[in-house]
Amino acid sequence: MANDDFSDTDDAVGEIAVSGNPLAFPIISALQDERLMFDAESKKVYVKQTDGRIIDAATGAAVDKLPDTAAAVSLNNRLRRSVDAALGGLTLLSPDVNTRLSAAKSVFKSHDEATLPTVESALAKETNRAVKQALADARAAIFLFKSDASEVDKLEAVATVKARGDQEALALLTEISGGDQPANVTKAAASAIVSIQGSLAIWSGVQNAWYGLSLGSVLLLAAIGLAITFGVMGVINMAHGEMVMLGAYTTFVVQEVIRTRYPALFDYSLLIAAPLAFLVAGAIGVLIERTIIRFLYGRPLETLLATWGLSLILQQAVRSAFGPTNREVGNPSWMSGAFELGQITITYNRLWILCFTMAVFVILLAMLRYTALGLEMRAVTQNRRMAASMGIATSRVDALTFGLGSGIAGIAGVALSQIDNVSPNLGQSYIIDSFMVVVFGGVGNLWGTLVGAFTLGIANKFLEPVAGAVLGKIAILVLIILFIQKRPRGLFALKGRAVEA
Amino acid sequence: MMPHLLTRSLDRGASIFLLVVAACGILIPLSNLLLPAGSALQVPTYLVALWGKYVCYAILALSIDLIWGYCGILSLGHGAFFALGGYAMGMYLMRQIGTRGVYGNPLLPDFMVFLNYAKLPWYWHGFDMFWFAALMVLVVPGLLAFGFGWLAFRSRVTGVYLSIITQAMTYALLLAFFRNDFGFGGNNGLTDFKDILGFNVQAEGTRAALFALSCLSLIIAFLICRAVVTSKLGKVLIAIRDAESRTRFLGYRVESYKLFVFTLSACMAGVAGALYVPQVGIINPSEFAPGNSIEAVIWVAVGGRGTLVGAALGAVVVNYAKTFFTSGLLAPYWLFMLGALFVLVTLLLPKGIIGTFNSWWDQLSTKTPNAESAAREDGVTEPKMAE
Amino acid sequence: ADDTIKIGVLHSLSGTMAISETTLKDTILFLIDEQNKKGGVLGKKLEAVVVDPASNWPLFAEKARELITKNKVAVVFGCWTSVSRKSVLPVFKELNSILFYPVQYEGEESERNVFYTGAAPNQQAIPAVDYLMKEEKVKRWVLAGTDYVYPRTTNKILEAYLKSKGVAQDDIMINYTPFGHSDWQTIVADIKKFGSAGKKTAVVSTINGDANVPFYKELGNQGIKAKDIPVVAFSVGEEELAGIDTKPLVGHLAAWNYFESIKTPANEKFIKEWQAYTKNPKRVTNDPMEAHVIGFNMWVKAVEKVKSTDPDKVIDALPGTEAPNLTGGVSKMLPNHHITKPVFIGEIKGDGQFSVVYKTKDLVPGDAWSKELEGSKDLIGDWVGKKCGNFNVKTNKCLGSGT
Amino acid sequence: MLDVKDINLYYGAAQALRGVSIAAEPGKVTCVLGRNGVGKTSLLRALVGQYPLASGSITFDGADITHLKPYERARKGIGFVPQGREIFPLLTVEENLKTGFGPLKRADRSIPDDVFSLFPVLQSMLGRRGGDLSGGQQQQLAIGRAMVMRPKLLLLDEPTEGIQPSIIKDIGRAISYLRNLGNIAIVLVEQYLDFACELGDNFAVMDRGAVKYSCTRANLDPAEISRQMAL
Amino acid sequence: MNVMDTRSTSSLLYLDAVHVSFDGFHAINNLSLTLEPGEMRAIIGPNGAGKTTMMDIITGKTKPDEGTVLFDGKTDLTRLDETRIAELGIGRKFQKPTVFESQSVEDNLLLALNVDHSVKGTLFWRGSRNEAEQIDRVLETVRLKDLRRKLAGSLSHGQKQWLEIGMLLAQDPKLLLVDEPVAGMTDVETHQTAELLKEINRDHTVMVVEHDMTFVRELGVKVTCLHEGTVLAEGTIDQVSSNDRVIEVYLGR
Ligand SMILES: Nc1ncnc2c1ncn2[C@@H]1O[C@H](COP(=O)(O)OP(=O)(O)OP(=O)(O)O)[C@@H](O)[C@H]1O
Ligand SMILES: Nc1ncnc2c1ncn2[C@@H]1O[C@H](COP(=O)(O)OP(=O)(O)OP(=O)(O)O)[C@@H](O)[C@H]1O
Ligand SMILES: CC(C)C[C@H](N)C(=O)O
Ligand SMILES: [Mg+2]
Ligand SMILES: [Mg+2]
Repeated sequence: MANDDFSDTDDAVGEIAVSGNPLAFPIISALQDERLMFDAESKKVYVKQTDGRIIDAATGAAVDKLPDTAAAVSLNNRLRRSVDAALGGLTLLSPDVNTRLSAAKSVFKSHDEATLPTVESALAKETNRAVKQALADARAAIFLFKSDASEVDKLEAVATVKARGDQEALALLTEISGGDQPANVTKAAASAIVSIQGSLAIWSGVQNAWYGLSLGSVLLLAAIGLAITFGVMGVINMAHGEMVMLGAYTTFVVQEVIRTRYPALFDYSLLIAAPLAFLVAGAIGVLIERTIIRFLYGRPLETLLATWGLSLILQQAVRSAFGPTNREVGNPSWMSGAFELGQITITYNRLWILCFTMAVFVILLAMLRYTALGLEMRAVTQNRRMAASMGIATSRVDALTFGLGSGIAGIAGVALSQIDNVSPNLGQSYIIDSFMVVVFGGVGNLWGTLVGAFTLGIANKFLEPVAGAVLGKIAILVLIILFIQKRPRGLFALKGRAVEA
Repeated sequence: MMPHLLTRSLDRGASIFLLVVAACGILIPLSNLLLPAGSALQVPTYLVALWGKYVCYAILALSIDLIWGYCGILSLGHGAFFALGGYAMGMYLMRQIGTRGVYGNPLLPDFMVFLNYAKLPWYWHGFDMFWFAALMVLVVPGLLAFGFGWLAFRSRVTGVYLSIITQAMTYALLLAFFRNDFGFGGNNGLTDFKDILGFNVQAEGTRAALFALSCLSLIIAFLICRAVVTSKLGKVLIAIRDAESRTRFLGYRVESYKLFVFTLSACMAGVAGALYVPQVGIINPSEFAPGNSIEAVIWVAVGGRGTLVGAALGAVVVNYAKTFFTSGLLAPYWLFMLGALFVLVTLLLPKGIIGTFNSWWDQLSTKTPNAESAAREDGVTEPKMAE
Repeated sequence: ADDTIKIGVLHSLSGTMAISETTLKDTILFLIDEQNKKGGVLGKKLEAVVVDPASNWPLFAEKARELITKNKVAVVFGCWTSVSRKSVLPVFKELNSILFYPVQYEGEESERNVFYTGAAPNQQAIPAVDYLMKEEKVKRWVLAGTDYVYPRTTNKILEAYLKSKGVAQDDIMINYTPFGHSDWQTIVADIKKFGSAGKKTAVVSTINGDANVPFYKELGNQGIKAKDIPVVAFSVGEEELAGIDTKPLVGHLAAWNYFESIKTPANEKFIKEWQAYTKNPKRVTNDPMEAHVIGFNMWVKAVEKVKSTDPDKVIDALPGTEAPNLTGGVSKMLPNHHITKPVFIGEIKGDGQFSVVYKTKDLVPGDAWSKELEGSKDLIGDWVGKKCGNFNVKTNKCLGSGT
Repeated sequence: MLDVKDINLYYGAAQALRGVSIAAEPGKVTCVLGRNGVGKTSLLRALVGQYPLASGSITFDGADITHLKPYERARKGIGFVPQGREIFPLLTVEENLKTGFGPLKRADRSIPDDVFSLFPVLQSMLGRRGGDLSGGQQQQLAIGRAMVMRPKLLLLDEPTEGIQPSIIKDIGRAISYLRNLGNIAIVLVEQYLDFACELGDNFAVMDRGAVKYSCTRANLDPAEISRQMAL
Repeated sequence: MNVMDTRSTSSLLYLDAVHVSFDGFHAINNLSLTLEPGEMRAIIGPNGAGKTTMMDIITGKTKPDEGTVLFDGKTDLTRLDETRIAELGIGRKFQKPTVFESQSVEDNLLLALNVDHSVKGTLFWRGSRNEAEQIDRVLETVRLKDLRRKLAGSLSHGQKQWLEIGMLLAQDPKLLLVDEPVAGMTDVETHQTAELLKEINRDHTVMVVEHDMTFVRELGVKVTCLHEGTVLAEGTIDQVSSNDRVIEVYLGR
């Protein structure tokens, strides 16, 4: 390990792992965490322990101080894999369930023959069901590749692996069916491959549907504020995207404060950011309405001009304040990672965004339907003059409505910061899609926006695997154009004389 | 064109406009070519190219004003027709390069060589002939507009729905043209032009001629628009804009009218694009970007919708502002300036520059009450009472 | 006649490209500042003329013309995307001025008026693939890119190269996405699937700009670890990483000719002065910046050599000019107007920096024309001997208009 | 209760009201008559505040409301049934009625039974969108909507327009019922002379933006009014 | 539908068993009605009886769920669009006056004139003396001569009513459908309108919807009372207005 050459280090790891030396585990795990130090002068290797103490790797003796010339042994991917494999063998007997589980999984992946004895002894002792299953899988994987394993063992292994039914199982089976195996095993493997492929095909349909829902929820979230400012109020709000962007930057600022002052709160950063983003974007929305939009009612196309101007100003303002580059917004732990549902991977951030979107939708719908403010909003936008004569304070309602639409856009920004860039251009990338969704669903109809977003999302995700992302997107646009010919007022068109001139 | 169409179309504003454009079209090239470089009165080549670009934008703006200002069709995808015209011209210019390309391939444009095209795609044939390319400049945008309009107007797609599908159209084209496989050079577009009709595109004389030609086209486009809007057809268009279904009950075939102006307007946009390409030297898919089309609509709004002269003026003013703000000390703030310009124009000059000027002029000169029209002037209708 | 020498800076400060180009504008301003402290060039101060072409390609051409004719700049440093370079190219040729282009690109160009200080495909893509083959034993390849010229060309080159190394068609998956693509679920899942076929798989990413952040976020969330399927990118650098939480991405790779983390005295000094200049101790540096540094220094040397800023003289003087790069070697301007560069492969670290895991032994000379492409394999650019950017060595002819 | 003094109103340069003065008292119906385009609607619009006055004053309930915003006037108790009905087209009949809740205290927010007993059709169409109703139904809805506000002053602009005879009678009954409550002042703009004569207490005939003839019930001469209107 | 039978009808307009419902609400129910050439017919009926909807069907604005509408004994209007129907010679005045608000009174009439309505025709149109005279005549008739240059949008409600009637006159159709022409008019004007309609009726067929019984009486023509989408009673004004059901649902006691 003395050399800073990856191949040498790699070999060293292998040797240490099989050496049975009690120091093997601390050394290798130190390597993994980049706590293994190498001093080029004395050609000595040290382990920085987690508690800060330093020991000499060769002897295990404690050392007072690292020589100045010592530097961490660097890792690359190949090394990381070897380390994992080595640790896998070494940690199969760890007292911690999760460590054992991941160890078993990494053995399954590496199917390193050398670990077989450990796997078997671990399997015998194991009580936890999940770990037991993982160990059995690992053992099966090893057998599959063990050239001297008996045919019976191998067939059994094929069956075990087939039962997993996932991509990795498929990969293992495909790999062995190429090699020279007893005829029976090859046959069993072939049939297992067919059956796994069949079930995976169904799962891929389910997966597309889920991706579609998730894309739909993002579209819906981006569009829903627009469904208010544009759909309800009739303002062609080109600055909508910038409201989304402001929400995302609010998240950034919140996280920045948390990171520097209250790191413990990081997991709550989104919960804090959401209401703040609503307030920030909402307040700016109210400001815009009071200073600009209110002079433009009844002239919807001029709102296009003014809000376009506004969007330029807001973008540049953010660029001046935060710089032109992306800002980092992290995922809280509950928004990171994924879990497996059958054969598909569901990422937590997408799942939460879906839930969040639905919650926003339901609240908004209820608000418009059942509250006095909701009624007043609709009355004002349908006939401002008459609404005033009914005693409705139209200017207040206008400001609130625009503020609400903008605020919701801000909330959308919080969610979108979890999956996309936080940059001054963020808004631009959603504005066209948002208009598409609102118009496709039918202007002025929240349900239309909902169904529109999910339809486009799902259609997109079913087209993408077939046509590729670019042609898929083009196809969606063409479909929208054709669809509007069939339904010139969108999916959920308002019909009847109430809407016609 | 029938003479009465022409004579009717010339009121004072129109005549002044035509005179100014004609004067520019003649004087600027002459000054550029004849006066010695560096003399105070000489217009530098740099400005000729710049103003040539503005003039092309002005033609595009006119074409938008024709359908939006007079017929209420808000196209947020007109840049597509402009770009298609530009591509048609670009294809001609590419073919003119001939063996002077970097790979010296007599038939294939450079990008096709390095992307391993075995032979020229069928849709590139014929573009080596100017007359064919010139025809395509009209036909391609015209056909697309005709097909698109035929579908949309027949199914009575109106208002924002129409606007958004025009946007979808240009967006789809944008994505398609980005692809290398589409055969138009992908993101890098068509560039490095050498000759047009045997003249070097970079030569000062060619530039001056192109500028004059652009002015001439602007004049012709303007005359066509004026002829259309001052004819009875113009009144029908306005009727359609204000109360489409009422027009139908009077026995007008609304979809034919819309189709006519839409196609006409697309052809004009195509011509604008075709003149634009040799002057700026590149055509690339970003011309299809929805933002470009929206911006073009904004020029019209700034200048004054439904005034024609205003549209052309708006295009020049906004683009000049852009040129001006993007260099020098103001450069870091130019988006603030441009944004503020748009906001202020909407608030202070609700009818645009020319529109406001016109009503101010009317009030001064006639003193007749020009009652605030309650008409919905927009393609987007606020929900209205049933009858 | 003037007592200053003007230098044009043609980088977008607004619009979609501002994200990358603003830094380059600052870099040039910084370099000019430093040079002026040393007394300028030829005894004259340098003066920057900054314009904003706003990510709008025709505007690039317009601004280039303005810089050259109106402001009379001696040289222009600018452009990021290839299309912007293509857009200004005729202007530079017509007005005979000089452009330094600092970004990696698809190659297939060698122009008299342009000096390419970024990487050609053979200085970035090919070494990266070599590394993955050797060090990671990659057998299966995903070539993922944004659907436009640079990725398509790079992938075409890579595909040809991989096949020449015996990789089967089935083991190459090519995938294109639109600009600004933000929903990567399907593609990441596909990559995962493609990668679980039992052979070691890697992704070569030519994904551009905005689309990268959502791509890496999705990779992280779907749990694709660098250990399993490494991703090597050609346009993700320190600046891009500053906008992402890099912890889930540790171990993914990038191929560049410069990394901020490379410890050389020159680099450390540069970083320190840069951070002081921008008054931001966290401001990162990246590869295109270094390209500008090299280009700028070469220009200064050339000007001082011929004692003039006259473009013709400078253009002739530049080939052969050497300038030290920040990572320890000395880059040299080649007759084809590209430069020699070291190639590094770096792994992403948790702090948003790269740790270098591989470095080419020598500097790699940039090829203007790719050897892997049928149409260009016989071409060379040589502005010294042959005075031609596209000289066919087989037919011994200068192609196109270059004769 | 309502006292309008010498008001002038312009549309751009055109004068629509010239020095109009008019008054209304609780328990009384003031009828405004006149041909098309003489300014009747303009007068009511001025009263509810939809157009600013050039000069003159409007006093209501002892307070000067000349410069109040439309919704402030409505909150003071001015109900308005406009010409052309101005129903909120996409709101249901019920929601249209509920828009009248604005000026009311929370406890009072209910639709008075009178509305449905007067216009049973509204009861049966509560869930239909206002814009889908027939012209006459909308007119009934517009009157009902104003009644929900429990106004102190009710302004009716040609409420019988497009209404079937039997309901005209009902509306007549409704107006006299409201008048007889004694605390509501009513201004009725009409062209339908018989109807106006039957209900009115005070009459004003307008011409070219000015009141050119007025009388009270006591000295009412329908023939004279009709002559004045025809001129 | 019995095609042979209907083809032989001599009536100008023949509605046969027409049915329309909106989201389950039956607005027109098995409605049948004939109008002879040259006839004038008054239609009355409660608010919401379906009078306007019937006109919507005839003019192509609403497509019936069932039934046919024959014009001139041969053309089935339910298959044609609004423009085609207008071209056949059916003109309409809407219940709520709809005019081209941003154009002058004069231009509104010009647009209504029954001349070439094709794109080419209007593009190359030049005014003729004949047309100018016709417009003058109409302006005279509807007494908007002084306002001819005014924008239609700035007219009062009643003036717009008159303008719409004027447009109908200018359109000069074979069949005029007039929806509530006298709403918002003074008694004198009502009388004048009745006279005008009678005059028009000399060489046009007219169908007029009104609630003003004095007016209907003055027209002195056959009256049809609709109720809930079907014909409730038909006959002279006296017959209809003495019908018990009509009194109950419409006239009131
Ligand atoms: N918005 C407007 N702009 C300009 N002029 C208008 C406007 N509204 C009405 N006028 C004009 O003002 C005058 C008075 O109109 P108003 O609507 O008050 O009449 P009216 O007495 O209510 O008539 P009607 O019985 O027809 O409803 C009319 O000549 C009309 O043309
Ligand atoms: N699009 C629609 N959706 C729902 N109901 C409708 C629609 N259109 C019309 N109706 C209903 O159909 C019925 C007939 O309406 P129509 O307008 O024809 O009545 P009308 O006889 O003209 O009445 P009026 O005399 O009041 O004008 C009404 O009850 C109306 O509410
Ligand atoms: C890969 C990119 C960062 C730059 C590249 N030259 C382009 O074509 O746009
Ligand atoms: Mg009125
Ligand atoms: Mg009706």
